[in-house]
Amino acid sequence: MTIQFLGKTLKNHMVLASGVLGNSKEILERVHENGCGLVTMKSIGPAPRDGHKNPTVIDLGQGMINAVGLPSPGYLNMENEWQDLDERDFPLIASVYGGSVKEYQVVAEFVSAKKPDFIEINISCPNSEKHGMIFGINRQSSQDVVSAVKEVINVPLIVKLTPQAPDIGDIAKACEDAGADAICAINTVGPGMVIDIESAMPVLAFKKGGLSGPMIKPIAVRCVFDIYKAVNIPIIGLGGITTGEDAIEIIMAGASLVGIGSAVRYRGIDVFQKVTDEMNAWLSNRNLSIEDIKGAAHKEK
Amino acid sequence: MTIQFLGKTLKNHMVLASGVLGNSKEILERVHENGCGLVTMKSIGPAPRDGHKNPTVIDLGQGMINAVGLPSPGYLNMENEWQDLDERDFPLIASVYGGSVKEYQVVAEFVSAKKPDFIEINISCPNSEKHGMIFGINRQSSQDVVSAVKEVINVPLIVKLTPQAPDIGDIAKACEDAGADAICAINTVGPGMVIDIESAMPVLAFKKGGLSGPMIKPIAVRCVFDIYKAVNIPIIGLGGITTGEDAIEIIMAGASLVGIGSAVRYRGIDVFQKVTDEMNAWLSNRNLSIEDIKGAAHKEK
Amino acid sequence: MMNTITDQKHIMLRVDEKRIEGTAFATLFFNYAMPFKPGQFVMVWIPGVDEKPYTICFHSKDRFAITIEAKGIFSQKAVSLNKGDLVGIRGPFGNGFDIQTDHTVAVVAGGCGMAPLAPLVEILDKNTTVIHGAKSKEYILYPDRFDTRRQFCTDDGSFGQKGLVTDLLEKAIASGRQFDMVYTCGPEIMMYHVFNLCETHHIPCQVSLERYMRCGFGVCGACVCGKQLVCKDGPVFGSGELREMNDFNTKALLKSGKDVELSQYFSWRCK
Amino acid sequence: MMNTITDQKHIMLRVDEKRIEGTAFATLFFNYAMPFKPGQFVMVWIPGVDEKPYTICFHSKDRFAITIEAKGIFSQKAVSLNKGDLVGIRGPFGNGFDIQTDHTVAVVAGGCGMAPLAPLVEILDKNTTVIHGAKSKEYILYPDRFDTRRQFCTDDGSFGQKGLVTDLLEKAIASGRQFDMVYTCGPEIMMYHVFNLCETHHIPCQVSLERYMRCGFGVCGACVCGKQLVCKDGPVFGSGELREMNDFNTKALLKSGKDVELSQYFSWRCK
Ligand SMILES: Cc1cc2nc3c(=O)[nH]c(=O)nc-3n(C[C@H](O)[C@H](O)[C@H](O)COP(=O)(O)OP(=O)(O)OC[C@H]3O[C@@H](n4cnc5c(N)ncnc54)[C@H](O)[C@@H]3O)c2cc1C
Ligand SMILES: Cc1cc2nc3c(=O)[nH]c(=O)nc-3n(C[C@H](O)[C@H](O)[C@H](O)COP(=O)(O)OP(=O)(O)OC[C@H]3O[C@@H](n4cnc5c(N)ncnc54)[C@H](O)[C@@H]3O)c2cc1C
Ligand SMILES: Cc1cc2nc3c(=O)[nH]c(=O)nc-3n(C[C@H](O)[C@H](O)[C@H](O)COP(=O)(O)O)c2cc1C
Ligand SMILES: Cc1cc2nc3c(=O)[nH]c(=O)nc-3n(C[C@H](O)[C@H](O)[C@H](O)COP(=O)(O)O)c2cc1C
Ligand code: FES
Ligand code: FES
Repeated sequence: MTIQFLGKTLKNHMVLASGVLGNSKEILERVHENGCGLVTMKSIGPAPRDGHKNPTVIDLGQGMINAVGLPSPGYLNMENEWQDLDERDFPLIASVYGGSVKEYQVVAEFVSAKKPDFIEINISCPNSEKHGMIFGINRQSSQDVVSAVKEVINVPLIVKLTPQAPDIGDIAKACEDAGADAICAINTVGPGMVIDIESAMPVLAFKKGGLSGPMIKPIAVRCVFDIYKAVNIPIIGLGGITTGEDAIEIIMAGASLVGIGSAVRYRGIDVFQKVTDEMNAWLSNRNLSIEDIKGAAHKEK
Repeated sequence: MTIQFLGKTLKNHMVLASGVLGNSKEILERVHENGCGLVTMKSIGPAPRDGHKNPTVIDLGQGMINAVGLPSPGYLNMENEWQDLDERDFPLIASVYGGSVKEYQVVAEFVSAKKPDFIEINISCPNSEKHGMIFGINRQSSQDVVSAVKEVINVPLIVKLTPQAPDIGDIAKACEDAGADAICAINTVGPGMVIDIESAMPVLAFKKGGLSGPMIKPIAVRCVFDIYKAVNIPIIGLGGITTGEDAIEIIMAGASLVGIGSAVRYRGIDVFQKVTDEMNAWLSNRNLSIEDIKGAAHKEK
Repeated sequence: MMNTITDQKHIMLRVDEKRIEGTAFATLFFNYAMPFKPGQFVMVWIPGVDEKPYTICFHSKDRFAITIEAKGIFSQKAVSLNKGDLVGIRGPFGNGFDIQTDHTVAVVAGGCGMAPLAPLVEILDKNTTVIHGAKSKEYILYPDRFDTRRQFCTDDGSFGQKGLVTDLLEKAIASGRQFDMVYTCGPEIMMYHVFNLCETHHIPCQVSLERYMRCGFGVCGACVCGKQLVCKDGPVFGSGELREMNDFNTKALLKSGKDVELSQYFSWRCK
Repeated sequence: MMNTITDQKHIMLRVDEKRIEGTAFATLFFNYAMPFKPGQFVMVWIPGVDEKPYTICFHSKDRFAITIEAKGIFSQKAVSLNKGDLVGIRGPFGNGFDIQTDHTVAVVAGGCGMAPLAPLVEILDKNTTVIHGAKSKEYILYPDRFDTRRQFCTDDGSFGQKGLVTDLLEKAIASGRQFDMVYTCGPEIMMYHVFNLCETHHIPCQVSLERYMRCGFGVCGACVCGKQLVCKDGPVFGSGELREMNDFNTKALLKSGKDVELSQYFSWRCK
């Protein structure tokens, strides 16, 4: 049983979230082998960037907080990785970020030539001084980035949104109108801050960081619900998804595919297979298919 | 040992959050007796309003989600309560909301005549179709409400902000400039949504609701940190505060007083006394006072 | 500390059995191992309709039930549920009765007030005095449920003696029975009179109150009654608390939070 | 399921004791009951500076220690910490060594690589073959720590034999000792040669790798080495994994994620 997504064949509904284990072909392949239908590379930027100093990722128990800070070799310095990925036998999303509309466009155009199956633009990262989120909280700037990128790429475009947008449905609609082929929601929540009271220091070196994992699931579900109401393009729903039941919940909110990031921490790298199996068991117990439940929470009873 | 806050004497740093146990003089008095220095009434609106149908409040374990929906008798229908409160021997914040700048003003003016110690305007509630949050995410509308209210009241004005604001420091500054005497942050986070997958229905009757409790603490701490950097007026910090260590953390972020809402669920109505005791024990073990640690996380080491 | 945080989301259960109890009530059974003390209640969510508190009126290791009196929109919907229908349950909430089995106690039930009291009667001594009243015969809940002997009365005399439960309780006391405790549930005015009678005769009393509820766990404040939270400190209150409770039989908050006379509260209808 | 979620925030500890180990190393002791298997590591946060992984090099019921070699900014800061200084610790992370005490094993340490191996040697039989090399005498870590006899060697001959650990290991094998396992930690190129020697002689081998780390718990991907995550799948890897690990002794990711030759990786300095 395979599924179709924007013209590509996937083995299941699971997507690896960007920034999690997306650093090399070999590890992406391992994620795919562990039950993930579609994997996303770590976001690629316009220039070499080390990201922030450590601590960058802290587990809070009900989720985690991170300010990795968009490290990237820069799109021009990834030849080995592209060569490795050229021989892949799994579907791939390349995630892209920039500090200006032009940068998004330049990086995306270059990356498109490397033939990933999809390009995702990250207009939603809270962990950088000037990249990402700043675009995704505003209708106009979101639209500008999407149109500029859409113009120069040859693969379907996914736009990754931030829950910090005052009206995420409205932003999604703007992206759809500008040519986006799918929406990915959500990026991390907040940002938040954790202060160590003994040293009176924020624990993250960047001080603030995005929240992910189980505690953000209600926000992810609400965002997907709002986006589903606003657009007709498919949605990759993610944010705190950890179990098969979580996956069912976000599909009922309107997701077509289900992304997983932090849950790799909580259930291991085979979380993708576990969630798929749990979803399928839940569905078959009730004689239902994914199509039956997609967006089901929108029906008025 | 008492403390001073905007010219009033409080027995300690604890504040009861609005909307939690704020329904009558007797219960507010009980909260005060249980170690809370300053109590807040349930937000008062311009007209009678039932709030939303149940379910309105659900405990998610790491916090709760609610869409009570700003029920209020309406400011004109609370004579018994005002009479009871007239004989109080504890300091009181009256919380006020409206659907327009004019409504905020009318309600606040009326309420001011009832002589609460402070008036708080709730420009940050996510659980109503047209009240609250819509003002608090925008600089101009925040400022408009604050100036309008400030003009007509005779008690210090506290403005309660939403973490959903794209730049909460900026909103706080706008409020300070417009005459606010203090900031209260944060209101609930999100909104979020929880879908029951068996019925495919959002669990809350209003579908969406604000998140509170332990899981929002990192967002509250970040917001207070941002506001402290932006303004000189004092901050009531709240959002997920449950223990003495949580209270220390938000004070280090910059809070002058510490609010508690959801933790009443997790530790009982005497949570105020417990948190005060834990805070005092932590401080005296280290030979520190509250003033020593206030805003301490802002010092560069 | 954090391990005291318990997840109180709904568990979704299907009605396993429905029993029509006369014309006024229906009892819904669910197969679920619910923790329980007599007097505790659950929040019952009918998806798409509303959520309201109901007493657990029957309990075994792996089963429990609630009895609903058809009144307004929600309860009418609830009594019309059928086997297999899906309902969300949160709870149990509240403190139950303080149970004193080794004493001479009396149980006084009015109408649907028998719901929380029935599991209590089943625990108590078979010689316990049980006084059970209602408007009329159809409102006598569980007429055959347990074998503890009951004294029945109705307002219209259609079942048992014609009169009020307080008449029967007064007679029992006058006849010389020395009660160590009186448990009561029913209309608030009835409970108020039972309480006053107990006060006169220096008998400790426990009553189970009702107020409009939202959270069920002591946060929202909707259910305040005096300085007490009915959901968390109650719903059962003892004589000590009742003596200080000015709102008992006088005042309640509507959904809006407006405080009204009890008569107005009980004539109010959910929309 | 959710109870597998563990809070991995820092515990804040004060340095209880600092031991200068020659000119190159310092060992910091902390009083804390740390769960531990030899080979596991902790993330060490110096507030205001940075956070880096360090092997637990000493462990008892209520105490543990890390040894730091002064290299770049962070480690220089770490060796200059003093008793009473506050440090944040997360962990322990990773899998430890697969310990086979009932076999004839060899332990091969190079420089600071003795840190994870010392607690292992303390568990193993006193007759275990321990080969311990370094650049020069000052880099011989814990020269007096345990009584298992060691064969020492240095690049410059300033301590023990002049030469490489692989020379000594080869000699031990040639002398007829039948090893069932070789444990090794040290510079990657040294471990690579030890591994190859083991392969030639069909001896299973366990090596402890290093890569730049962020999360420490298998999420961020910073520490990938082939298809393995050094923090979570390692840092100890066995022969089976090493055979498939193309990146072993060839490739590593810089902080930016750029993959570089190992020589470039090890000459890189944190800013
Ligand atoms: C702790 C607790 C336990 C309860 N247990 C039961 C139970 O076991 N069985 C049962 O049938 N009901 C019980 N109730 C009452 C129940 O929650 C509903 O209020 C009742 O079913 C009416 O709901 P409705 O929405 O249909 O009526 P509404 O439309 O709200 O009102 C209909 C009528 O119900 C009456 N009413 C409304 N609210 C209350 C109230 N709080 N108390 C008494 N009468 C009220 C009014 O007289 C009104 O005329 C309990 C309430 C509480 C607080
Ligand atoms: C699992 C694990 C356990 C470790 N245990 C210890 C330990 O017990 N004691 C100890 O002193 N160090 C240990 N390290 C290395 C330690 O984390 C630091 O990399 C080292 O202290 C240098 O840090 P720095 O910031 O001072 O140096 P940097 O400024 O980053 O670089 C200084 C020099 O350190 C070297 N270096 C940098 N990164 C590495 C690396 N990953 N591996 C090897 N060399 C590197 C380079 O040669 C560089 O020239 C361990 C690393 C890992 C991954
Ligand atoms: C350590 C870490 C790094 C991340 N890096 C990126 C990134 O580079 N680009 C991006 O779009 N999202 C990034 N994210 C966000 C995730 O892709 C995802 O949107 C978010 O974590 C919510 O999903 P989760 O709760 O399943 O983790 C990162 C998340 C984490 C935890
Ligand atoms: C049930 C409930 C009702 C609330 N009602 C109000 C309200 O009427 N007005 C308001 O300003 N905040 C309201 N809040 C928000 C709280 O005052 C507080 O800002 C928020 O819950 C975060 O604090 P906490 O995590 O300590 O609960 C409500 C919160 C809860 C849980
Ligand atoms: S129902 Fe919320 S406090 Fe009682
Ligand atoms: S350090 Fe994050 S995956 Fe290893």
